[in-house]
Amino acid sequence: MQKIAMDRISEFYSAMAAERALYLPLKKRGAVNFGRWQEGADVDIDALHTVKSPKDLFFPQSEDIVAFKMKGKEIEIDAPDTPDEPFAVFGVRACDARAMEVLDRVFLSEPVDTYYRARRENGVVITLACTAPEETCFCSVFGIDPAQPGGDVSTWLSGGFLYLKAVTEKGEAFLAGLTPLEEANDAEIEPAVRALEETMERLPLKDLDLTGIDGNATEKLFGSEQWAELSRACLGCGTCTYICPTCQCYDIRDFDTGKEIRRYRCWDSCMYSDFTRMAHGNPRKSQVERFRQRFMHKLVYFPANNDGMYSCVGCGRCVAKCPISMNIVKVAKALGAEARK
Amino acid sequence: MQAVEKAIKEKARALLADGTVDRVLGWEKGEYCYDNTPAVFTEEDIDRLVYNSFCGANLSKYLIAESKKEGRVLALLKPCDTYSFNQLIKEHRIDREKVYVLGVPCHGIADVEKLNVKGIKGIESIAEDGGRLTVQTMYGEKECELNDVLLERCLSCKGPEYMAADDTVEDPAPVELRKHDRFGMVEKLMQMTPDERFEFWRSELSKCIRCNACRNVCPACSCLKCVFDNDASGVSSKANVDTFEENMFHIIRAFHVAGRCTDCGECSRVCPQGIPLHLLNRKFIKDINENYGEYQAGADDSSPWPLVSYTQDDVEPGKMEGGKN
Amino acid sequence: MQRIGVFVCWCGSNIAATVDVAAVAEAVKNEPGVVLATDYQYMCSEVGQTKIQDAIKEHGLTGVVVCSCSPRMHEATFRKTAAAAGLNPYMVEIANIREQCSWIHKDKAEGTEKAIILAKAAIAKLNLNAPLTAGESPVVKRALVIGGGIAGIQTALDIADAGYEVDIVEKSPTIGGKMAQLDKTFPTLDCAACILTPKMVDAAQHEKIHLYTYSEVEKISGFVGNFTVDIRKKARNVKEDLCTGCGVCTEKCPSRKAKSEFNMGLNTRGAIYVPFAQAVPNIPVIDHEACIHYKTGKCGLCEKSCPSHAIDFEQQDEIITQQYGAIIAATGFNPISLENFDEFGYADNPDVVTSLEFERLMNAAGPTKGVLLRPSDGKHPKTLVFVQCVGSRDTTDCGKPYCSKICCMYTAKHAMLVREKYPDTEVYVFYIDVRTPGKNFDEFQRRAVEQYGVNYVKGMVGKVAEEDGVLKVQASDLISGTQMHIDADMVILAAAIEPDKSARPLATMLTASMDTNDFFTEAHPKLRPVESPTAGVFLSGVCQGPKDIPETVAQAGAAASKVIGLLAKDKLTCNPCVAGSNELLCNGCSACQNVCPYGAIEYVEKEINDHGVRETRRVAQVNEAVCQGCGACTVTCPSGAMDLKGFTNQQIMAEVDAICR
Amino acid sequence: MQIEKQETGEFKPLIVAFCCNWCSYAGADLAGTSRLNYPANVKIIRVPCSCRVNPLFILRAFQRGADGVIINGCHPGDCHYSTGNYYARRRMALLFSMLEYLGIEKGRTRVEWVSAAEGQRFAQVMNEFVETIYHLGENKRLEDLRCKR
Amino acid sequence: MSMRQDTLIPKIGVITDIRKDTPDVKTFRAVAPEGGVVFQHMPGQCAMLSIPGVGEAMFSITSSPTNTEYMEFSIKKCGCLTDWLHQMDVGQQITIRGPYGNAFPVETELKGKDLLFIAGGIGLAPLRSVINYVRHYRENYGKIDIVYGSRSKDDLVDFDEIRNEWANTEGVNVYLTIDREQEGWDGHVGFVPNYVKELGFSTDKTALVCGPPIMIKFVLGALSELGFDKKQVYTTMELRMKCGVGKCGRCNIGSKYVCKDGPVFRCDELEELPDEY
Repeated sequence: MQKIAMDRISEFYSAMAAERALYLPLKKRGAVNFGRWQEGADVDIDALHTVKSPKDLFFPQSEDIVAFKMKGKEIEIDAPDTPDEPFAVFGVRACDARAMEVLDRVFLSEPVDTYYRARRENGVVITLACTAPEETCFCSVFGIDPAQPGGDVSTWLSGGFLYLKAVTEKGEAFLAGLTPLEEANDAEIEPAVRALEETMERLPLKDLDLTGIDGNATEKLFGSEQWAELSRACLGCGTCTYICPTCQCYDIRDFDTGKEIRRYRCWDSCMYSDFTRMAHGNPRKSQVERFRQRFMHKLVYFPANNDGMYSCVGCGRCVAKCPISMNIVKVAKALGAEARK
Repeated sequence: MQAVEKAIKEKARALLADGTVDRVLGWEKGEYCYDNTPAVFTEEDIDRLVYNSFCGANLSKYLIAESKKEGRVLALLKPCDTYSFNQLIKEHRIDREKVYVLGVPCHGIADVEKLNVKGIKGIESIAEDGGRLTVQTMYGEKECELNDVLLERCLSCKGPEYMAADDTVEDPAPVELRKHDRFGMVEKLMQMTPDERFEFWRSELSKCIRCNACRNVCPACSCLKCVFDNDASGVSSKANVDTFEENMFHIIRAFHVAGRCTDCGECSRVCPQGIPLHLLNRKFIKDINENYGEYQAGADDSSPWPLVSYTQDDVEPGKMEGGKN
Repeated sequence: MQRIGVFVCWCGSNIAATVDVAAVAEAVKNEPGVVLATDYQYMCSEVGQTKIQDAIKEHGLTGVVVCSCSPRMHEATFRKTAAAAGLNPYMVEIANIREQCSWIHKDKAEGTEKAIILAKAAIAKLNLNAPLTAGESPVVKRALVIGGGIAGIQTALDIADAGYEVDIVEKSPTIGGKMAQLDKTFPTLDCAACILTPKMVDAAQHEKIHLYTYSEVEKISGFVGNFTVDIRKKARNVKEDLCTGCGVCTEKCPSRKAKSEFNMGLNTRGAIYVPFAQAVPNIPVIDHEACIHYKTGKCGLCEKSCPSHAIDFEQQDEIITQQYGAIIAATGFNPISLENFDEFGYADNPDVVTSLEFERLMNAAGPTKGVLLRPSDGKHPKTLVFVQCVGSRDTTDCGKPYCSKICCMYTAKHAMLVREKYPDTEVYVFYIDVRTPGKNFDEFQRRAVEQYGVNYVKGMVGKVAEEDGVLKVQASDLISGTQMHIDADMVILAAAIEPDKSARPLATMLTASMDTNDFFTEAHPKLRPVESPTAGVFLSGVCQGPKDIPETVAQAGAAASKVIGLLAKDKLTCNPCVAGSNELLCNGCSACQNVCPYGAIEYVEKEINDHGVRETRRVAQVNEAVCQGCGACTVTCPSGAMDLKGFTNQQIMAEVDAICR
Repeated sequence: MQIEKQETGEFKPLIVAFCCNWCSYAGADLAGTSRLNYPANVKIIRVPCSCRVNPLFILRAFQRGADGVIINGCHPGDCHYSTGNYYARRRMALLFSMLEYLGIEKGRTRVEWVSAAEGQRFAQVMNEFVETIYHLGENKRLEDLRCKR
Repeated sequence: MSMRQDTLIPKIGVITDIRKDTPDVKTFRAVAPEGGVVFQHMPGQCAMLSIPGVGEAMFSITSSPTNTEYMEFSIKKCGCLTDWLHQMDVGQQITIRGPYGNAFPVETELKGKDLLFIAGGIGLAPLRSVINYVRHYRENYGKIDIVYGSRSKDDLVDFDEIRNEWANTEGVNVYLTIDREQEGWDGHVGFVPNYVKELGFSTDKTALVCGPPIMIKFVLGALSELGFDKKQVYTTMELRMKCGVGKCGRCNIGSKYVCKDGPVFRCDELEELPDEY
């Protein structure tokens, strides 16, 4: 384990940025999002959650996948280069780190998504243990320990120092190149870890019971009459989807620049009314069906296909941000009883 | 507000009982003390209805769908919500016959984000006493004034009058109308140089993630299908693929609601990135007021709005009083 | 995808001198949809047109772009060319490379480059064109004239003379309107009745004209060529088919308290009455308000005395529904109410009269048999004060901002007539400006001053107050800057005129637009002055704006000729470039209806199947026969449901894209 | 033949001009008939009336790289459709004010009323507008960078 | 420059032949620019065809994998992209990516079985690939019955091939039907499900069904009436698909992705899915 004093933290940032592009939580006009570090950037590592999760760095909200030049009857295909810039992302919380495992399941399964894979390979994930979880947090429900945040390098804040420990070889190699670090003892983070454990005990959602809601619950839950009431106020916006660290639905669209047709993919939301709309009909006609799809996918379908792994990590972003305050916690509570019947 | 909540429930029960309405559109208590969700109640579950300083959601837009259903719905509208309601009536979007509007008094809606900014995080419970909030958090007890954590829109409260209501709930302890310069920030921006303004809006709008929350919550943005969702419109897009689209979406959205926007502030309330979208709407409102005469959308349910009217001596484009250049 | 042929015209050297036409053709041949690109010396020549037609057939073209002169010049030509070869004429687009390119640029490279871009824009647009078919709607060969004054009568006569059926709806019991109330007419001083009554008789007797007097328009639906109108024929309580107009009933009627409308309330009439002797039709009507029978159930003298048993107390209003191809508004005017002009004491002094009342006082058929006697005491007035611009050019709330146009002339007429008949009188005219633009008008007014010795004073009367039977007139003479005090016997006020109150509800029924003063708006103030922007609606007389008799008659004739032009057609071809609403996208908000200048948009409740979701929605529908294709609705529609054929959002956006490439 | 800004290094503004069919398009024709010069940078799009111009078209032009957009219509009161330009005037006045509020240079957008008889004025207006845009330089604030690639 | 590879990056297909099958169906023949098929596939699999800037959509590959010279797609005109495709000329290039989805189990479950193909309208397109495959490897399969129906005789796709080739193949029986009487048609008249019942097939066959949803529904009913087990019936589905690789989240029914786990489903599998199609 190594450490650096917080009053020298910017030295640490410049050291990392010298190695590779560094992304970390930056504050811009009141909102904290991952952004590229540069000298003088307004870093906010105390923010528990960025608005957008670090998913954006591996599966960007929009990215060009191919371009076409139309020449009379002929088409010329111009594939972009593989994203190859090495980068590091610092300040990833344990929940978001787990979310990457969820995304890996999707994008690294055959056929592999080469765009995602390239970014995954090029990126070093430096996680940060939480210090002050909030009432919306429920990562422990999914077996996530915010005191052991994972990633390639895990870090902890304690007593005015940032402690770092490589988790993977990639992490080790990355740390090896950073000069300003001092050696530290594992025991030094103990007080911080214990304090966090105590706080975790106070979380109101720590006992959220998902028993019965799993990959086998399709039959029980799909036809539940509660969906109509739960979804009634849903605006059909994409807030929950876009701030979710695990949502991975995307759309593929063409953009005519006048010189060529650029085909890009961008995040999409199953909550949107036109998500599944076809020329002659829509299998999910109403918001009830779309709403159900999102939660069934996270809590039932995904576990069914991925050895029981939920595609929710309990980060609480949707709990805090839903415009009408309807979220996965309310859904799970309402359906839990029915599932356990 | 507890007295008001009690009075609402009493009225609702009576109206349900005598068959005037068959359901109630209000707010349901959430997981915490502040996350109330719009919901529809019947006689059986009316107890779950809640009314407090966290019932921010403007319920008028739900009435578009609700008034298409069988029966009559009792809608709880705060004074400012009645403006949106009226505007929707004007645009023939709500069947007035199918709605029974119960005006409910409001002392301002608290903004949880503002509590967080004050360092009040890990909220466990909030007690409301007059204008004072006592907050129990995971990290100790905190206190603050409701007035200090109000939603932006409540700072420029339109007042306690209802523009449309079939009945109202009496306010046992009315509060004084807050004095706030509604257009202060718009003016401040206009005082900036174009470069500064450009930078201001770039840094705000570049946060936009195109989640459409602002649009979907907006009572004026009630199109069945938005141009930005319609592939045939030529401008449809799901994501801000470039800086321009971040601007374009919001300019066009503001333009489409110009003259119809009641300044209900829902867009700013719901933006996950905290973009002050109301400042776009207020710019149009200010321009309209100054150039075409004072106009408050939703103050009535029939007058043509400024963009579907004209006078022969309207101001020429480019000649509206702008900022310094 | 289209199959487009691009034809670049040299226009001799007009284009070819500054634009490399061959290079243009070469540059566009790989554009999407283009299967052929060629150039020729004169595309509009017969040979050029044949080239286009051959290419359409040979290459199976679905669209043609002609790069040539302005579409305002030859778009119609090339559309016909294409149509003759079996292509829809609206699948032709013109790139204007002459007026907007070769003629304004000198540098050939620059001109060529621009021409290529303009051609590409036209191609981009054409790729999104859809064949359009001009709709047709039948024309009902009958016209409705609303208002039976001189304007309405003249319009009806002119239309009827051309062989078309015309109905006149007049709300009062007789046609004739304001002109019938006038004594003499300026500037010729011939008698109004002498020139009007023959026309009234002509109208009544014309086999193509049908009069609905004592009738009002109640409902109008439909559109140009095919309006359906409900006319309420109010009960006269006199059977028209039996009445011989002998007048016995009117003499026998014991009720004598009702004020005569025709004589401006200066005398009274019976409860059963004919407004004036020459009324057309000469059939009395019973005024229920004044009639003893209706009040008490007794009397019935008229019924008893009528030799032809024409009185029918039970008669009810009748609704007549009729189809019309065209509607002419000729609703006329009224003097404004002077109740609010306290300074002139009109309400308090019977000797302060309006000019129209004065007309009656001077008229041989009037209450005084043409002898000028003042209303209060029946004495001869010696000093008369005329005040002009009472309520005209007045921006206060009491008056009207516009000039009523006729007052200067009739005041001069009155002054002159008074001085001629009664040389012993002293006549003053107070004016702000004297406006006499018109044939022989200025001469006329000068005569009043020079020959008849009328005292014209530039200035305004400040106050009129009665004192011992004398009207004390306080006025300022602006030229000498002095205050004047005149002891007058009568004061005559030239009240502003305003559109008849029936005009506004009529405009609403017609969906015709009006200005803020309730005058009907013209389709174009200069070029289409007798048409309303609402197709099939025409304007005659003062309902469009203040005017005198000759002008009214001229406009009435003009309106008639426009109507005849319309009725002469069996079918109307509609402009196919009209708005259309995509019902799946329509929110039903009425924004488009608010901005449509033609009332072409209606809302209907309709069952919609939106991708499998069925529901009843309120949706906009465009009446293609009425829409003129301005596109105001398309921009006001937030969802883009409203689009304009031939200039769709996508087409214009494609042009923008092509230009900005 | 394409305008290549990079190639010459000289800034050639791209101007999109919307002209109503009845007045300004005819005015532009008259400018042509009278052989009145104005820069080739101006490309005209014919619309039936100035009220047909959707703010989307204007933003689209900027997005695609236009440096200035001008809308021409009949003089107020002379609209072929009687009221179209009154609506256009309100819409554009508000839109332009909003663009200015967002920090976009005021001069890039303009509305001019040009009658069918004003060929001279049409040319003059275009010359002035191109001049204004030339001084403002390339449109950087509203363009879509993807269109640059 | 080495071409970047990703399943989302398409290849070029050159249209070499266009055949108009019915008033609204055309069959397009495509080859790789260097000749031959653009990629290998198995019967029942699909491909994403696209005209850049116009649209991209999933179509079943109607040619058999045994044909290595070209690929064919039968496409019904029903939207923006298909309109465009119907307008194009020979020589036009399009983009193709795939193959996507599973295939009919021609090399496993179907091997050695008697096969009953039931198709309606454009639904013949995916089955045609299978039919030609099993005709090519005729010896590996038992008896083949083909029931094909359409609205009218003009709406029967690939009519010449059916009449001239399929009907003349040993052990293949073709039963054609149209919905309503029509001049010049002396064959069977009536809806496909009823015809299937009329023909009364024995239940030792394996059925492959494709057509409009309403037809599939009634055919399944007819087969079950005849005593067929759901395990003996295969069908293929169509839902809105974007990526084709089970990632974009659009075409799932419960935990299954039509583009990856389908489009071919055995009817007992289908029954287990939530009712959302």
